[in-house]
Amino acid sequence: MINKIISINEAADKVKDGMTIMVGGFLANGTPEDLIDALVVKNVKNLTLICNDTGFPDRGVGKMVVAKQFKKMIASHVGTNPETANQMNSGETEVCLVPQGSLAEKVRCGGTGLGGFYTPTGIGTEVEEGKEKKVIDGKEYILELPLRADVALLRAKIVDKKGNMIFTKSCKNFNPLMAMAADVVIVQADKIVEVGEIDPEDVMSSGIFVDYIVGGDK
Amino acid sequence: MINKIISINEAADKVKDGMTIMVGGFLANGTPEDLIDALVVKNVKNLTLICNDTGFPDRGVGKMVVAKQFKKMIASHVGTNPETANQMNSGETEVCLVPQGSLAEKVRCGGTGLGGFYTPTGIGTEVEEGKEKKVIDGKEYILELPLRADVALLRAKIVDKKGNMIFTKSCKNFNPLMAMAADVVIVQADKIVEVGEIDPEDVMSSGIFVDYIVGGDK
Amino acid sequence: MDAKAVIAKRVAEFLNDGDVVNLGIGLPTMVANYIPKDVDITFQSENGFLGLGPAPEAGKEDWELVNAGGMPSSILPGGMFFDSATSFGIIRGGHVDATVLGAMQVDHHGNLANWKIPGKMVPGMGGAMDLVVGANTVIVAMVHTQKGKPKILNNCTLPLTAKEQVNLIVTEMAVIRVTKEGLVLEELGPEATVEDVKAATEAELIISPNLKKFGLDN
Amino acid sequence: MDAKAVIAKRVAEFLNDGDVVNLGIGLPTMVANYIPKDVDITFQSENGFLGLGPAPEAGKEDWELVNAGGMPSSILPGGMFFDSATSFGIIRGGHVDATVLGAMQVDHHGNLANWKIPGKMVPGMGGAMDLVVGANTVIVAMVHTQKGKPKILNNCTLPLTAKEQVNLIVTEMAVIRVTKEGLVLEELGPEATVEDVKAATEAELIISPNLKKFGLDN
Repeated sequence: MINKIISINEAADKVKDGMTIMVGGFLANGTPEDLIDALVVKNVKNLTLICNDTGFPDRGVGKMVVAKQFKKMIASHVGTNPETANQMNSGETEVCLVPQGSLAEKVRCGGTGLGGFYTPTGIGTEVEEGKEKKVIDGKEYILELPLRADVALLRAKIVDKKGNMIFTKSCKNFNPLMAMAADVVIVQADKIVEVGEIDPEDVMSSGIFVDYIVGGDK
Repeated sequence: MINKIISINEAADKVKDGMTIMVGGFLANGTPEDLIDALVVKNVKNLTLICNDTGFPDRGVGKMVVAKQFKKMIASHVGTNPETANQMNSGETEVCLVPQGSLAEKVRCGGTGLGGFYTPTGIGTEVEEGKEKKVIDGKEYILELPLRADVALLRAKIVDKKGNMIFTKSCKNFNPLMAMAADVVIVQADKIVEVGEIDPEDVMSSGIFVDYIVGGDK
Repeated sequence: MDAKAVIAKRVAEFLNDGDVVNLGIGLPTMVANYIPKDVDITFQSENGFLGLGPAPEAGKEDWELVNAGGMPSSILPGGMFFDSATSFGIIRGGHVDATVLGAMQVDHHGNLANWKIPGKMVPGMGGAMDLVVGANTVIVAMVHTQKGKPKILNNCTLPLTAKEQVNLIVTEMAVIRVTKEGLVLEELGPEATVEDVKAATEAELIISPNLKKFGLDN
Repeated sequence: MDAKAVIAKRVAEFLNDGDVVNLGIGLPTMVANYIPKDVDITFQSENGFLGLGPAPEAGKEDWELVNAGGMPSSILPGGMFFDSATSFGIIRGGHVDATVLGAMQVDHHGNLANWKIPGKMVPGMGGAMDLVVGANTVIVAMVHTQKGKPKILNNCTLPLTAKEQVNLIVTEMAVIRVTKEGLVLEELGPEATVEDVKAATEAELIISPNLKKFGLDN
C-alpha cells in the first residue's frame, strides 16, 4: 500500500507560487488550520483561492489573506474579513463573488467530469453578466462552468491510511466536493487510523481522491 | 408532527393511470417489492417508468413490466427482463435507453432545481441524437435535461417517523436521488423507528423529502 | 414596542406545521423563538444541516457544529448533516418551504437587494441568491425604514439579490404581499396607521379591503 | 490454452499499485484473480461502492450487497458505499484509472461497440458509455474473433458505445495499442504468430519493433 502520510512542511511544499488552491471550510469551520499556518510561514505568493469565504483575519484561510498571498479570490462571502475588502479596494487583489450554491455546484462539476450546468440562481442580477443564458421548459437559467484547482487542502476528523475520510457535524461543507476537484489533494486529519478501522458505511469521502495525509495528533 | 405512515393499499392509490413513476433500485436491489406487488394488484396502467433497469420478470419493477403497466420506460439497461424487449419489439411500449451516469445525474438535476447539465457521455453515439452539443474548454459535451416524476417509490432499511432514511450497503443507488425528484415520495421501510433513534450523522436522506411511509415489518 | 419581536412573531405565524424553513442571520433568527409548541418546523442551515436547534449555553459551545453565521449551534432529533452541494440542491430544488431574510431594499416588483452597496460594502451574496430563487415562499423581515428613509421602493437602486422573488414583506408597521397588481397592504402593525405606512413607503400600496391588525398580543 | 485466463492475466499486469479499476461483467471480472499480492487495486462497482471483493461462499450470499451484475458480492476494508450520482461522478471525473470491458466490435480509431445489435438485441448501455468516456485507460478484454469472424475492424458497423476512447485491446492472441498512427501490435499471445493475428484482424496493424510474447507462464 502506498504511504500517503507526509509532514506538514512537505505538504506546504506541494503549493507553488501562482497555483490555484481550494480550501475546505465554512467561516473557518472545517478548514485545515495547520496547513494554512504552514503556507503562511512558507509565504507562497500570487495564489488563486477557491473557498466558500475568506474566513477571519486570525482564523481559517483569512490568515493567508492577511499575509497577502492571493492575487485572486473566488468566494461567496468576504464580509467577515475586512482585509479582503481592503485589498480589493486597493486593487492588490481581484475578488470574484459567486453565489454559494453555484460555487458548490461548480466545484462538484469540476470533480465529476461535467462541462457545466444551468442554474436559476443569479438571473436578473450582476451574476448573470457575461454568462450564457438559456430558457429551458419556460424558465430562465445561467450557464455556470466547472472549477478545478491544482491543490485542495481539506480537513477531516478521522482519516484512515488510504485517505478515507470522516467529517464531523457541520464540517463537511465544501470538503468532500473539493476532494474530487483538484490535481493534488491533501487532507489534514485530527486522527489517523488503520485501514479497516472505519466501517465502509461510515466513510464520507473516499481515499481514492487523497494524495497526502498530514496531522493525526489531535 | 404530521403522521406519514399509511397502509400499502393507501400508498398504491397514490399512483394513478398515466402517471410518471420513479422506482429506486438496481437490478431489484433496493427496490420496494411490496409497493410493486400492490401496484400489480391494483393494475394501474399507461404509466411512464423511470428506473435504472427493468429488473427481472419475477423481481423488482420487472413484475409491472410483465403486467404490461408501462407505456414508456426510461432506463439504462433492460437486458435482464426479456419481457421488456418483447413489448418493445411488438410496439406495445416505448423504451428510452439512457447511459446510467446520465440517468442518475438527470434525476439529481430534477431534484435540485438545475435546468440541465453538459456531459461528455454519449458523444459520437446514438445518445447525442436530437440533443444540443457544446464545446467547452475544447471538449465536446451533450446537454442533458432534468427528469422528475409524479410519484417516487423508494426502499430503505430503517426509516424514522419523519421519513429520515438509512439505506444499507449497495441499496442506495437511485433511492436518495429519486427522493428529491418527485411530487409525491413514498418509502417502503424494512423497519420504522421513532424520531431521534437515528443519529443525525447516520441519516442518508432526509425525511423532508418523504410524504408517506409504508412497511416496517421486516 | 420591541419592533424586532413584533416582526419575528408575525413571521412565525406565517409558517405551517411540517414546513422546512431557512432563517437568515440577524432579525430573522429571532423567528425561531415564536414558533408555537404544536407546530413542527424543520430549520435548514445552509452550511450543511437540517434540524438547526437553539444556541448552546455559554461554556457548552461546539465549534464543529456552527450555523450559517459561523456561531456554535445545535442539531435537533430528526436532523441530518450534508455537504454544500447537497445543501443547495435542497434549496434550489424547492424543498425549502420558506426563507426569511433581511433586506437593504425591496421593491414593488418583488425585487430584493441585500448583498452589496457599490463603493462602500461588498460582503458577498453568500447563500442568499440561491435561497431567494429556490425557496417556495420568500419573506423579507426588516424594520420598515433605514434612518427614516423608505426601504420599500418603486425600484431597487442597489444591485439585486434576485429578480421578482419576494412574496411577503413583514415590518413592525405592516404586512405587505407582493402581487402581480402591486404591493398589497394586508395588515397594520400595533402602532401604525395606513397613513403612517404610506408615508414610510416609497412604493404605491394597494390597501386590502380586509385590512387587519397584528402585534404581540393577538 | 485457457484463452480467458490468458487474457485476464495479461490485463491484470497492466494495472498499477494504487489504481482504481472498474471491471465489466463476464471475462473482465476474472482479472481480479490475477492481481499480484503486493499490488493494491481498488475495484469500483458502479452500482454504488468502492472496494469490491470476491463473491461470498455459497450459503453466505448477502442480497443487500450486490455487484453491477446484480449478484451477491463483498466489500473490502477501506471501501465505501455511495449513490449512483456519486458513483458516476467518480467515473466521469477521471477518478477511475482503468476500466476493463468486453466488446462486440472495436476499430482502428479506438471506437467501441458493445451495447446494441439493431433488430436483434438491445440490452442497453448500462454504465458502459460513462465508464469508457470517464476512465483514464480503457482496456478492451475479449476473445479475438467471434465465430471465426474479426471483431477488430477498420470501422465499427454496430452502434457505438463511445468514440475514440479505447486505449488497449487484449485478446488471447495479441496486445494491441490504439495510437494516433493506428493499431500497434505490441505483444503476441502464447500460441499466436504475427500472421495469425493479421489473419484474424480486419484493421491494419503496425507491428511494434519491440514485439514481445505474453502468456500464463511469464
